[in-house]
Amino acid sequence: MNCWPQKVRLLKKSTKKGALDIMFADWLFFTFAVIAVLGATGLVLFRHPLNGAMSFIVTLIALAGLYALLSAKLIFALQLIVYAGAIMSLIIIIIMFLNIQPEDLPHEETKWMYLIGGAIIVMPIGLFMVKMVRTLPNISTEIVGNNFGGVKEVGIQLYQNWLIPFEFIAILLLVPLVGAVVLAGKRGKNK
Amino acid sequence: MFEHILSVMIFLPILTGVILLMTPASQGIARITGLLVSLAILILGIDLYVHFAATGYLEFVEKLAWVPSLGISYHLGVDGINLFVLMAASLLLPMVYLVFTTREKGFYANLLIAQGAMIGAICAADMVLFYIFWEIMLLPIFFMMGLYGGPKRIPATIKITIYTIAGSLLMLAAIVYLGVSYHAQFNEWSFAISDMAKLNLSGQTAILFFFCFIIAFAIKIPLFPFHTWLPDAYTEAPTAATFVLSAIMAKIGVYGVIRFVVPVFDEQLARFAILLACSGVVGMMYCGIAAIAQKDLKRMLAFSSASHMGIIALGVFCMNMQALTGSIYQIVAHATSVGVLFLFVGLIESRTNSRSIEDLGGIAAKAPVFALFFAIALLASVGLPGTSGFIGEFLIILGAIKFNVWVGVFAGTTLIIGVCYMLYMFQRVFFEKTNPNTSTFKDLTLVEGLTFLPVILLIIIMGIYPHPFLSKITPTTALQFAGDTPVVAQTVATNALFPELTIEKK
Amino acid sequence: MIHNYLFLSIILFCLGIVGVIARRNVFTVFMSIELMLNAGILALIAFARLHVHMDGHVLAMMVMAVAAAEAALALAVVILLHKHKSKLDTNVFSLLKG
Amino acid sequence: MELSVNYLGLIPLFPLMGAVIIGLLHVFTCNRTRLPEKVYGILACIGPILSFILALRVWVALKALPPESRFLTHDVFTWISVGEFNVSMGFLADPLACLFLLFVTFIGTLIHIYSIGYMSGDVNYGKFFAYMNLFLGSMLVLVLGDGPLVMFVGWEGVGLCSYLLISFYSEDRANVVAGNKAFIVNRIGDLGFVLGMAFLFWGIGSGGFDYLSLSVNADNLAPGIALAVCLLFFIGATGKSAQIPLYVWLPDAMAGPTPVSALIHAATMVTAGVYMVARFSFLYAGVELAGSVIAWVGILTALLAAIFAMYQDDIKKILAYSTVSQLGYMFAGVGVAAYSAGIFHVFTHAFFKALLFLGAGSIIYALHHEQNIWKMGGLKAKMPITYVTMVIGALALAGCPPFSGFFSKDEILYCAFATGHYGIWLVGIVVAAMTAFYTFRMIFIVFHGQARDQEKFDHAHEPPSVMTIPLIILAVGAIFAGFFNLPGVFGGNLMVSQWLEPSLTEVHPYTSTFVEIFVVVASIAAFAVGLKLAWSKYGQGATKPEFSGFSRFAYNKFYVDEAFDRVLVQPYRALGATIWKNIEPNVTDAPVKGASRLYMMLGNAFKVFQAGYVRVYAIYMVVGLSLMTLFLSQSLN
Repeated sequence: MNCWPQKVRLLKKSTKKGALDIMFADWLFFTFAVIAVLGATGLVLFRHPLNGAMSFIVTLIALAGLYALLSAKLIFALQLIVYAGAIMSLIIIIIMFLNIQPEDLPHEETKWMYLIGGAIIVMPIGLFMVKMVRTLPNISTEIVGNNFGGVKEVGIQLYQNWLIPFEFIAILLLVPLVGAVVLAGKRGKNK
Repeated sequence: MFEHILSVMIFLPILTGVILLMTPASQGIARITGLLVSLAILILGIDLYVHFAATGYLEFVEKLAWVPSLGISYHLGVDGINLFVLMAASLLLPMVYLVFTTREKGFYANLLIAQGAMIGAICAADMVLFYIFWEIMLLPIFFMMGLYGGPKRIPATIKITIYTIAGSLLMLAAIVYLGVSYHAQFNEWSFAISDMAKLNLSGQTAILFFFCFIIAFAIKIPLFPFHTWLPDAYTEAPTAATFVLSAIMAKIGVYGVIRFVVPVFDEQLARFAILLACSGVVGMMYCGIAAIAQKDLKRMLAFSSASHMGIIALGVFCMNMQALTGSIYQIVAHATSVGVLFLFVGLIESRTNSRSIEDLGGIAAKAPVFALFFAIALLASVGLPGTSGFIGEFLIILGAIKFNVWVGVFAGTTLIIGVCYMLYMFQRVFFEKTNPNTSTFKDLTLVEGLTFLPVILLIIIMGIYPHPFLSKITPTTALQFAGDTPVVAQTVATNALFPELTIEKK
Repeated sequence: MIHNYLFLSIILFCLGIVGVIARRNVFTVFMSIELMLNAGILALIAFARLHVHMDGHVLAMMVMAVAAAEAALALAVVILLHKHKSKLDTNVFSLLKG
Repeated sequence: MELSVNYLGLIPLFPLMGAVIIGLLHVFTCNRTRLPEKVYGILACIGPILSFILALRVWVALKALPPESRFLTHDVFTWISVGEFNVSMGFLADPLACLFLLFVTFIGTLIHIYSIGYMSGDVNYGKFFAYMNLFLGSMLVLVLGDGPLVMFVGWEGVGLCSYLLISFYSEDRANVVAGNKAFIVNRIGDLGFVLGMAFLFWGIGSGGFDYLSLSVNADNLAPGIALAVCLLFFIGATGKSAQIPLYVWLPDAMAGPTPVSALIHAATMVTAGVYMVARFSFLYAGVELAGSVIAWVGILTALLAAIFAMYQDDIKKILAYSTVSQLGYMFAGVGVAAYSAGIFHVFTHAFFKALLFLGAGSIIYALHHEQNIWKMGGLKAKMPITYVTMVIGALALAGCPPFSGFFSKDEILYCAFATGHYGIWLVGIVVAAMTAFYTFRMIFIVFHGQARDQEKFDHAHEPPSVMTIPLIILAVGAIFAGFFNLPGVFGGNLMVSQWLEPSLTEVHPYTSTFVEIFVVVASIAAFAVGLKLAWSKYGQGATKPEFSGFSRFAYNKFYVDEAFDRVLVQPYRALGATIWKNIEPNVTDAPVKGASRLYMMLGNAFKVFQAGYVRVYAIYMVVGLSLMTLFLSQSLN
């Protein structure tokens, strides 16, 4: 299936917005970026999963802001509603449902060792990807006009060119629904 | 009789077996079904034998394109080389259903599948088809041994399965190599065995794949020193499986050598024939001597079978017409003698609950008919003139002498080695005094007697009047040495020790 | 600049990896995986912006859907494991040990 | 040249059919109601008698032909035809075969009749006659076969029958072991025969593998091959005819019923080797070395067996060793290329040895299976017919003129002397003296003197007439058979030799009359010395002597059996056990076991990496990814 069916020439002349907007957008980016990284770091470091989850929500919200900066209006909304809203509240509900006490948590005495080791292992991967990114053209990211990233445009794309994968996703969502009921729904009869 | 006789012979038992496995049939129904199907195969086999015209080339050919882009086809046919192996596979199995009446459903179903797969492997004229049937053939044996075998069956089953599959994989590699070489030399794909003879193979790679083939078949035959799976497997397998293994499957190994190695790798075979022939002779002596130390009747016969297979394999490696014809003849003779002996041992075991030579004795006095049948099969297996065993053995020794005097002389010792353990066994089991184990030994029932009678008669007829049988084989074996392989004739026909023994070929 | 978004994506992804391999808490591990998914989504959106093409957005939606499905299933599994062992330590579950 | 007839195949077929019919009758009735013995007896005698009649017809037919074309052939069917190897199941009757045919069927018939009496009361009466018929049929195939391969069928057939008959009383382990020994030793010889046939075929066989074609092509055979063929065939002969070193089975073979000993181990089967050498006279005549080997092996066997015979206790063993000894003479004869002399000795020997064995059988029958001569004595009075016939047989065996054995033995010794084999002649004379000694030692101990076991003596009686009549007929034969081949010095014209001439390739030696007379006198003197010694030592009754020194050594047969057991049998068994217990698991199977063990070791080693923790697997994955990127990032610069 041809994923690039038509030339979407939506880009407007955006120079009149001026340097200040770009500066402002850059500031916003850096702010969100820092918040996202901090949140992610918190997720990795907090001992209690509830703290981690709260911290992760911060990251998700910051990411939603970044999507907005990238003119992805629908994804911005979905990120807030589905991710930060639905998925994370599900996680938090489960964490609270299990009523985890600090003594239930694993004793991770060697956590720091693993963290540092992990960082070292991960380093080449990151560097490699950085190198890859460097080979790409670098464009500025000013807001694109109304014809990009809205519900209508993405919806048209979704239902015209991605209909079958979309339906598959529907089935995919059905499967864990059933699976979750089967797995978690038992009342320990088998014990 | 009709066009697709071979396909019917292959797929009738396989399909019946699969259907039996899937339906909740009782063991009695399974046995009757198996018996009927095997009798049908027997009738088809006899019909095929009668209509076999002995032209020397493939007859009853069926050919359908299967994977045309790679030149793989569903290609079946019978000629003088596989006719007798086919007969062994199609005529002997009804006995098993008649003699072993109380086994499980899966036992009979597996037996059917084994028969179909063996017939398929024997008739296949395409290497890929051959390989597929070759592998299918092992599966029923795996299940029969693993499910219905003796007390130590699991290690034996695993050993035979892994050992054989290891060999098969080598063969697969060699088959692919042949196909690719054919493509490289003739710029078209083909896996037909008859096309491979046109290949011009030389160099290290060809030698490597030559040994791949040889090892695959050597494991199945089994050729010394690849025989170590055999004693355990033959002993632990249920008697019917032992019978199938020794009477037919081992022969398919020999047949494979004749079919694949002799025409295709003629140069390599000529170069290494002496090595392989020695392996056959050493195996014959080694297993024959080991047999004398056995206390278990079945294990002794297992070694005896391995010993005879060494001689049969030797006949193939001698690369002259007498030895090759003798080998093919001996294939049937061995199937009817040692194969039947295995069945007899199964009978002894079921009547006395013992297979130990020391627990038995005096059966001849209690069961004269049984003793007579056993003695005839035994004498055939030691190659007494007047039985089928002599013709094949003598032709092989004759050919071996031409090939190499010392190989021939040592091959001749089979006359002595075989007799030593067989007589010892016969003495301890059938002669001497009866004991509580054997004092109530019942003679063959009418059904059993009538079951074995045709085979016993066949042993004698094939020994006294072998010409009609030999004349079916010789046209094909003559073609094998008809001059299309001059290299072979020159390399091998020179007997270094006695140049006078070399008869010039025109 | 678009590169910055991609760099951020890489940083988040690497943090996710570190979280998976360094932590033993089931929830943290799970959320680290979610973090990696989010890093992926960010990269997708950035590329969509780079090419000014909305396929990236569609893919991002799909990833979210997968994440949601995964969350449902994974949490069900966590509940089940907690029922059996009353532990949230990944090291407790070592049935694959050779 | 040769005449094709269609009844030769029937000659062996009659006894073989008889064997099948009797065998089946026996097998299917032996565990139910048995058939009366008469049925078996009559059935068993039909085959040999018919064969004998046909043999007479063959003889008449041959007589009618001119001497140089006295060949009757009968091609029954193509037997084996593979490439240049073409053999038909064909029969050939020439004067040599005809002679054998006549005495084999004649003596065979007599022994069958005798057995009707001897075996009466035995449980396996039917089985016995089935085997006997089978044996006779095999022997006739051996004699009549038109080529080595057909001969080999009979050759192995008689081996099989001797196995079956020796282990006839199969409840006793010793008998079965003796049977096994006979078969295995015969098989060793057969190996030589088979190899000889293979060599012969690749040498000159492509022109036809029957005697007539072979003898035509014999000159084309390369000398090396010819020698190999001759010696290999002779190995076969040593097995079948009990020569050094394969004679060991024959004395043990006395475990069978006595008529069997008479038929197989005296009159017919063991002479097969001599027959074979004579058959291949066209080969042996051209290879002098082989002839010398045969002659020396033969005469040494004669000497060795005569030594053993002088010390035996068992009446049948004495006769067995005497058979071995006489066979040695025959081989000496054919070895010095006096084929007709050897064959003639076969002929006469068949009569007197069958007679002696059947006489011994009568004694054993009368004494309820007592075979030890030291428990007999004084039987002359109780069994006069047996005594007279036995003495006739003994005189013939010992070479007393004018009994048959004298002429035939003398002919062999004369030929040896005349062809310049003085050593063989000298040994032959010594053996002749020893023969007379041990033969009459047996006669004197058994029949003269006082009864040593009174109880047995009292029960002894002359056997029924069905047994004595064959004895008498054979005695007549033993007296007069010698006159068929009177040499010139006695006014004869070597009738048998002339009769055999078309079949054999031989040159009859001629010397001066003085030499002939000298040899005759030496033979007679040897006989007289032997007889005198026997009379002086045992004539007036004697007790079993204590053996010591050499005699003890000889009494134990030079410990040859023990040596064979130590050198061959035990090591063979030990080798088998070693292969099974040690070599198989530790050497041949070692690579296989090693492979599986290596596999297990590697599995155990790699198990360490299977920590079972999800995190650890993730770490492996990331480390792998990391290494991959390290590698890939080099190409990105």
